[in-house]
Amino acid sequence: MTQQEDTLGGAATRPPADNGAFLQVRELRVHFPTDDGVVRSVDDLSFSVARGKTLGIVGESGSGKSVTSLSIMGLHKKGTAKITGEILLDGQNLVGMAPDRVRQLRGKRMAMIFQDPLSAMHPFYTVGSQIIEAYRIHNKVTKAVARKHAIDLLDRVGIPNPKSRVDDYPHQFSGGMRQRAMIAMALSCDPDLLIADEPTTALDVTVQAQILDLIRDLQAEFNSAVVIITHDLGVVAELADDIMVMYAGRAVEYSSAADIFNSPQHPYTWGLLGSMPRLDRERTERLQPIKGTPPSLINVPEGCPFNPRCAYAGTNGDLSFTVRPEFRDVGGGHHIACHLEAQDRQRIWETEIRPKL
Amino acid sequence: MSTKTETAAADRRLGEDLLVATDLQKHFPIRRGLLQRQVGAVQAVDGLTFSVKRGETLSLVGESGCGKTTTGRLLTRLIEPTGGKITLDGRDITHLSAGAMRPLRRDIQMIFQDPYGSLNPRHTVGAIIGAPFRLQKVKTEHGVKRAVQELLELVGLSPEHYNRYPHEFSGGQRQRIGIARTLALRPKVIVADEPVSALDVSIQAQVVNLMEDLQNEFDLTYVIIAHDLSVVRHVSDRVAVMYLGKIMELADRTSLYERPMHPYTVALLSAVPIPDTARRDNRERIRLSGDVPSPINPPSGCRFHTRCWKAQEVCKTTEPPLAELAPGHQAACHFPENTTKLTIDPTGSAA
Amino acid sequence: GGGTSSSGGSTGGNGGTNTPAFNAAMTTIFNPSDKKGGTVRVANAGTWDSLDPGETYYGYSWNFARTYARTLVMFKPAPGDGSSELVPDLAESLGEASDGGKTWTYKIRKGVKFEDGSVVTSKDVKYAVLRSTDKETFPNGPAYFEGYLNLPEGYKGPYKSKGVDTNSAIETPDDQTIVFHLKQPFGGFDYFAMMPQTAPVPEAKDTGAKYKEHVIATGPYKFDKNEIDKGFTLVRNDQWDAATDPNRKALPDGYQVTMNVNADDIDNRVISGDLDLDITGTGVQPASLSRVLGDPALKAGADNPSSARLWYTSISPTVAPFDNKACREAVQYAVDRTGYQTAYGGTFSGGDIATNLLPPQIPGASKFDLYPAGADNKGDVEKAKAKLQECGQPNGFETNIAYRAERPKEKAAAEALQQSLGRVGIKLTLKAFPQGDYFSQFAGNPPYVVANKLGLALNGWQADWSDGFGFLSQIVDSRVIRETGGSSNVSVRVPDVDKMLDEAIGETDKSKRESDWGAIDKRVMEEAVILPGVHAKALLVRPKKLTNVFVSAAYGQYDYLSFGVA
Amino acid sequence: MTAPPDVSGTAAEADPEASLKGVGKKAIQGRSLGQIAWLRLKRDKVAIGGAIVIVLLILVAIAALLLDRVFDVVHPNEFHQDLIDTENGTLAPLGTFGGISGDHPLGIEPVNGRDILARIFAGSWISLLIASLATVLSVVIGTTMGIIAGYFGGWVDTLISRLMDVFLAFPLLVFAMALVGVLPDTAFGLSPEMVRISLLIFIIGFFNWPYIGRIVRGQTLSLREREFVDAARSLGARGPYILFRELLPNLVAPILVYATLLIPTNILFESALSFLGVGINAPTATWGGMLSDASRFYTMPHFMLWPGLAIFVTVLAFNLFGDGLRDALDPRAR
Amino acid sequence: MITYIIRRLFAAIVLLFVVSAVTFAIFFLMPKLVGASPETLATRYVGRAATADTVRETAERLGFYDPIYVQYWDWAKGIFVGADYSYGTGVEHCPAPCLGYSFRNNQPVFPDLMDRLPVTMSLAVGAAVLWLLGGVAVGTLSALRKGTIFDRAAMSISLAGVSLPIFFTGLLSLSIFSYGLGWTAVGGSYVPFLDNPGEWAYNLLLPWITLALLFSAQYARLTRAGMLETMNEDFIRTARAKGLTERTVVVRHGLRGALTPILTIFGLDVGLLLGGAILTESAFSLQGLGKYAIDGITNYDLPKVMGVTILAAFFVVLANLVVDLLYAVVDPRVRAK
Ligand SMILES: Nc1ncnc2c1ncn2[C@@H]1O[C@H](COP(=O)(O)OP(=O)(O)OP(=O)(O)O)[C@@H](O)[C@H]1O
Ligand SMILES: Nc1ncnc2c1ncn2[C@@H]1O[C@H](COP(=O)(O)OP(=O)(O)OP(=O)(O)O)[C@@H](O)[C@H]1O
Ligand SMILES: [Mg+2]
Ligand SMILES: [Mg+2]
Ligand code: NI
Repeated sequence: MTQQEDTLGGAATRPPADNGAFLQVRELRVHFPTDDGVVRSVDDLSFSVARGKTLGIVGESGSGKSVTSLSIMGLHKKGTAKITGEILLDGQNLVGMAPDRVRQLRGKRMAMIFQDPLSAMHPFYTVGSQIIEAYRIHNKVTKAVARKHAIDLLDRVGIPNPKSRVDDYPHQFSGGMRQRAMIAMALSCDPDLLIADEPTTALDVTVQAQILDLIRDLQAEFNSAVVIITHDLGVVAELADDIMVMYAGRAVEYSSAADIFNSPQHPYTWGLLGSMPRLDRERTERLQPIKGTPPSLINVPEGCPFNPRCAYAGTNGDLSFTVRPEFRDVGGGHHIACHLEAQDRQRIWETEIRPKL
Repeated sequence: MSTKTETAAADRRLGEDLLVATDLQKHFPIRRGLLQRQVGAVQAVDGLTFSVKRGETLSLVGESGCGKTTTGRLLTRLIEPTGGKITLDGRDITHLSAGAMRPLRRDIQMIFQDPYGSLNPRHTVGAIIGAPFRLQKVKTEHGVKRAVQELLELVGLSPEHYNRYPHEFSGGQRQRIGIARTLALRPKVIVADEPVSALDVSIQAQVVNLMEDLQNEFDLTYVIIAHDLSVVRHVSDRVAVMYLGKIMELADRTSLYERPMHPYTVALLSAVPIPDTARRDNRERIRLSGDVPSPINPPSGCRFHTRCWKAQEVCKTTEPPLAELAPGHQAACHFPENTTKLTIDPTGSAA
Repeated sequence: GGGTSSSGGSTGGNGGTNTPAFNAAMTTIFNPSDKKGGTVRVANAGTWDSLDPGETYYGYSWNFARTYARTLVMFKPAPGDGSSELVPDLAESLGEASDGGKTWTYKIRKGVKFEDGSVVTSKDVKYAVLRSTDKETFPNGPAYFEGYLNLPEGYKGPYKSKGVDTNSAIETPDDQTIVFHLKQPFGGFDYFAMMPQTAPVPEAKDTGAKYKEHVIATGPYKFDKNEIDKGFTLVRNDQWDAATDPNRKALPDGYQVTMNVNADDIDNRVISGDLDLDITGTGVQPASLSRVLGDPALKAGADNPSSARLWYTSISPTVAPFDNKACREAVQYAVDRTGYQTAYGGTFSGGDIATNLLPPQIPGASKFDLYPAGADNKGDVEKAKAKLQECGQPNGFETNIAYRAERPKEKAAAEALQQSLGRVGIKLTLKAFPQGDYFSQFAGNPPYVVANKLGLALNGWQADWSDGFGFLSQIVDSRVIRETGGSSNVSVRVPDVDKMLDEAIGETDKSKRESDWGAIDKRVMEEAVILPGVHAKALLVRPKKLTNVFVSAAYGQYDYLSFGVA
Repeated sequence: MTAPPDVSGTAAEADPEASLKGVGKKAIQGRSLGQIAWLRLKRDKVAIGGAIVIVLLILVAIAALLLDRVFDVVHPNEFHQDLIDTENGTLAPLGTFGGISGDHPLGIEPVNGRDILARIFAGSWISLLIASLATVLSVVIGTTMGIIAGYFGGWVDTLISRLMDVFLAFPLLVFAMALVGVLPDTAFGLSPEMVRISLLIFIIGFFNWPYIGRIVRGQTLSLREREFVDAARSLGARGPYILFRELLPNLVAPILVYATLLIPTNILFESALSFLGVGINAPTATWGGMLSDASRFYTMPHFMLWPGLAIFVTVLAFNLFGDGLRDALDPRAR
Repeated sequence: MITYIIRRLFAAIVLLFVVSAVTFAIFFLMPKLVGASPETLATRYVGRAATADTVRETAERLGFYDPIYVQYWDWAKGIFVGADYSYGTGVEHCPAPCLGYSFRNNQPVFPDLMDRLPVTMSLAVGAAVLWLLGGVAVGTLSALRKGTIFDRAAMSISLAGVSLPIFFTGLLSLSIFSYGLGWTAVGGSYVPFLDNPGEWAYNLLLPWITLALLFSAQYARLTRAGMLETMNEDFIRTARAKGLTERTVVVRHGLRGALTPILTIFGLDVGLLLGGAILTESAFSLQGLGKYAIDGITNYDLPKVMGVTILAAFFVVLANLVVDLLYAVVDPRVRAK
């Protein structure tokens, strides 16, 4: 809902981009050359996030969500990834920037929360010292000051008794507390951009709910831009303002959260919605999985990457099999990459998909 | 007594108890000191009583660490129970030796939580699925290879995959390999430990459907361990909610999801994120505070009292028994919800 | 100093030379000087058997013990052959024989004191000799006294046989006089009196097996710090009186000795001057051999004395086919003598090719060759083959050769023998045995030898002193062979020889006796039971920073008593 | 002397999924582990280089055994004292660089003038045999013990772990010297030489197993927690099946790494025993024995250079090949 | 924790018992195989000129006529209650722990061991520090530059170190660096650390380097493997995400994680070395335990051999214990158990 106005007047075919937004990603391509061929993990991806807003990225495993976030953070291993395109953080292009300058931005201007907090924290250092370390890189303060700051942070993220828990090791924390400590670490320098890569996948529902609340509250407090990555549509529904659906390294649908759930336009999104059992709906007799398996990112299918799994692939002649669909605005800032005609989409959604959900 | 409704299995032989656990306990000892004296125990499972009827699907849900996996491993006798009793098809298997248990393993099989970890990375698919035939010395009509290839087809994989290694498969495919392996012996009961939680939504649906199909085809009885309440609702006939090694609530599916009695169940249901932005702001949520206490030193009385918003003095001192508060609906709570009539709709569902 | 007048061959005013040249210290004093002071730095690649004069049996130890212990008589500290002469030390004169050589009398010098200031009496000498006969407490020392003295039956030394009257063996009529009574006449008793076992020990200070930790000195030096098996230092003994001692100059202020030093390391340090002396005096290691001989400057700083040692190979007549003399002779002819010599280290480090037993410096020895090996000393293959024919093994035979595993030279010699005997079809298999058990369990154990067909066994023998008796008695007398193992004679079982030995020992006429030794030598060689290898020589690096350096022929190494520090 | 590396098989590797998606679609037909390993190995030039050298070494060893023992055309023990400087008494080879000449391309030994090339050649088979068989012995015992200790845990683990301590603490040299001194020449109908070789293999191999045992134990401890072990048990597999069919294949990588490190250690161990006089009987040539002989003539480095080089090449080849093989055998590696 | 240590020490005593008993048995039972009698054994200790009587007496004195378990018991008793030794003119009491008297020179073994321990310790510890630093540094660099020329070269060169025996490298380096160039101390020089730390280090420099060369290859390889694995861990990514410099990431986070398994082996190696670096000490003429052991072995000096064995075993056990405890220090996860 945030960028819609800005992009309305711009090139309608260009992906949603907001020149004033805090994070802008333009035509990002991340390719990994491997023995078997080039893995096109991310191909021609564009999006932007403004301060105070949350973008949710969904998509199944291997669709390039993590690669995207790591590219923003500049965390790909040296020499493994070929990154092209632009990543503008507050106007500065991170692609091609000297590694040391990117490093200085990490932690301070942009921070990241990882999926598995146990393996993402060093097992040999106390939680406190890991937060202190993060804080002291960007702030020239004494250890004592940093420690106070760490305790404050732990308190803020809801760790009971932070004064003593600050000296605990990660393994002494429960899963939820670890994720909170991770968040505290990410927030230690008040970053302007927070990327959360599957922050709750490893957690239980009750704890997940706590963490999602926490992220929401903290975002409101710090007014940061948040990118939340997950494959759980329920999670983004709770948090995101906008949602981008990815498939095979590309965005297939991008819109406000409400639109994605109320009037999704892309068959893949339909498939996602259809394959998950929902507590808020009547129990169905059978789930409707998307048939087939995700494509190899080395041999991305010709035409629409989703065509082998798409039930409507043949409806436009062999367009789906030969021409890569453009990612375009179909009105109201709702972008999709699909060859289906607007009325067909509408009809299918209304008549075939929606009733089954 | 069964409130079995819409599931298609009208022809299943229902009714009789196939697998019964009575006051099942597993305490992992914590040893210390010169003589390795036991100084305490992780009370991973502490007095479970339930039965699984032939042909039904019973689900165990609960937070991480509440003892679900341990229960599954007890039922399949991978570990020795500390107390209680397990009977399989009327036979007491509680303390059978590994040797005596071996022939019975044909009847009870397990699908493992981790599709990556449960397949030996150095064995081919053929070797993995063929292992049960060799280990149980099952006679096959056309040789083991044919049998394996048939199984591969059954679970929706290509027979050509026979010579390939697990790492060449996706998570969903791996889970299918695991399922094929358990099916090799045509078991009566399958204990499935989080069979889909490591999988993607789209794959998850494929596997769930597969399991349902197989149940129909082979007249299987499932004990499914899971923490995804939506999936559980989809697959199970009856659901048991566990907390810290104990069953808090045990009821048939509809009754549990529509009229949860235990506050913990209520909280769980309300915490499930709903993929619907419309409900985002007007949902009534119950947010539990704090974390699950340690099973080494569980709270006295009702184990949930430390996080329960309804807890009173009695909860700290007296442990509520698992009592049948409605037909086919058991709960262990001093102050249960929904006992008479549905008062709140935790899911916000209109249904 | 009285006793240092040099014997023949000396040059220069002071009877010495300062010009470095190969073998310069063989017959003259190199770098003569009377300068006192300084410390002599000594290293030992191994350890002493014992520092206790009562139980030491190493040549270098006898040479060195003279710095702290005075014996009744001693070898004269003089260059070259002069050193073979015995001179009185603690005694006023050499021994006086009576009773046809069965009684020997010595008079102790007046005024000789122990390091604690007490006066040395004949009782101290008697006590010292008696305690040395306790072989259980002092296992390492020579056993001549208990063999020859007329000790009471079953006497086990002063510790176990307390209060036993030993006057039948040794009498001390007064504090000066000591009289030895032998069981049988023995003309060479002065050699016995030369052994460190006659160095006096004060009974009150004797601590038995622990005495070696602090020997009570009578010589010009006494022990300061002594760490067994690690090292010790000698400092001046202020109770030593030069007036009572015509033989010692006592130039340095002390000696500093380190043990268990890597042998190659010792060579390097001696060559570089970091260290003065490799005390074992057995010559440099192979690695340094080429260095020293290859560099004229270094070679000029080296001496190459010979010692009264024979490296040889025993040929066991108890092992077929060596029970046939012709087979033994075949070996004698077939062997490549230069190969053997090279294996031991060549002319300089190994020694001179031996064709008979007695080393040339032993009186009575004469070189003879019963099995000529051709002009090039490479062996007479034709003759050997003929002998094989004669012994009924025309195509040769197989047998084993034993050597000590820890001795690379013996290994090399065994390999050389294998090569040269292989030429005539005698196939040798090499058997290495640990040297600790070599004689007691393996090569010196007759039943084992037979059972394991040890036809050949490498061996070596050095005379305790340059005398036919000292050299021959332990290696050719069949009666010393012990069937349970442990004897040094492995292969000589010739009744004739035993008889000849008895005659020679009893012979009082010196020149007759000496020619007897030569006859025995020849008789043994005729039996072909010993294959002589080399008469040992050692390449010694002359101490750079010491004065009065000369080789003592008696010890076959430098004289350790006369050094001074430059 | 050496140490048990806790090397886990999986070194750097990309997300396992990467390979999944990469290979998954293309190669449909099944390939056996051997085929996969071979495909990967072929691409690893360095490992192939190592393998070629190993094969060459083995060929050389076999050739040496045949040529020397059967056809008697190599003369490793033949003296050439005419080429030795006996004149000056240095006993060094005449000529430059240790007497290198057409007849003796690598020069000759001091003192006896044996041809170094012939000795290295003739010694190759014993050195390789001892090093490899002793390694195999250690690996077999170590793996068996380690896997049993790690899998069964409890008192079995305690017992085996302490047994490892005993072996580690055991004065190996004492044992070697005591044993070699007293052992009979012929046993089980073997020639004295083979008896000695077997003995050395036994001593070296038998006392090195605790190192590998420790690694295997450690790895097993973590492996046994993996669910595929439970899976096998739930199918009714017995202990031995789990140990050797399920766990063992997963231990190959660390074992390989350690085994390749063990080979030089074992060659040097033989040399140390030779140095102490309890190695292979003279005059039989072995690389270790040559090194120990050469150490007495360290002022003539050529003597040591060649056997040292032979050992180095062997070690390098085994290590490079071992590394490559480990990577190739790891189905997850990429 | 304390009880854990006590339990391990208890196990250690059992272990020492086993090791010593086996050594004892080998020493006496092996010769029996080739038919040695008590007398033949005693012949080893009676010098060149002993009579049969002396041999018998010596065998008697050394207890060779007793059954082997009695002999072992007599020896073991000394550890707890001490032993008496008659030196001829008197009796000396060797207080507990008495490891007996040398069969050769009658010196009590225990003080000798204690005397030599510092030498071996200096040697082992110094070399260990060197090879640990060197090996870890090379291994880390190799891991970070995996596949480069540097990586391959470092790994190959380090293998050269393993291919040469120390008795050779020791002598060669001595003759080059000490006698040739005069940079390092000559063999056999040792000054106790407390007397003069500078001299101590200077004298031991060459032995340290030579010994370290032999070990560093292994550590380089281990470190490399460990680093390759650790640098792929999630927590490394986290560290980078914090904005840490690459140096900090590698050293503080990567190395710290990779070092734990190396520590195990390190402890073990040092433990083994403390039992005597036999060949090194011989090459450099250091009067340490290794040299002592060799003397004992070559001279069949059982009490010496037993002494070193016990001490070596003790260090192995100790090292094991220390490693396990260190694990708890280094890895807080272990502490919890
Ligand atoms: N270093 C790399 N080398 C080669 N391929 C890579 C690399 N990193 C990622 N990939 C590939 O890029 C693709 C996208 O991976 P990514 O981790 O972004 O997926 P994801 O959407 O985050 O999946 P998940 O939900 O499982 O986390 C995958 O196919 C992955 O295998
Ligand atoms: N072998 C064991 N020894 C000691 N404690 C154990 C053992 N196995 C499990 N536990 C403990 O028992 C409790 C229950 O574990 P269990 O694995 O059954 O939980 P779970 O419900 O399956 O959790 P999750 O959802 O994380 O899989 C946990 O606290 C766990 O730490
Ligand atoms: Mg991801
Ligand atoms: Mg579980
Ligand atoms: Ni907007």
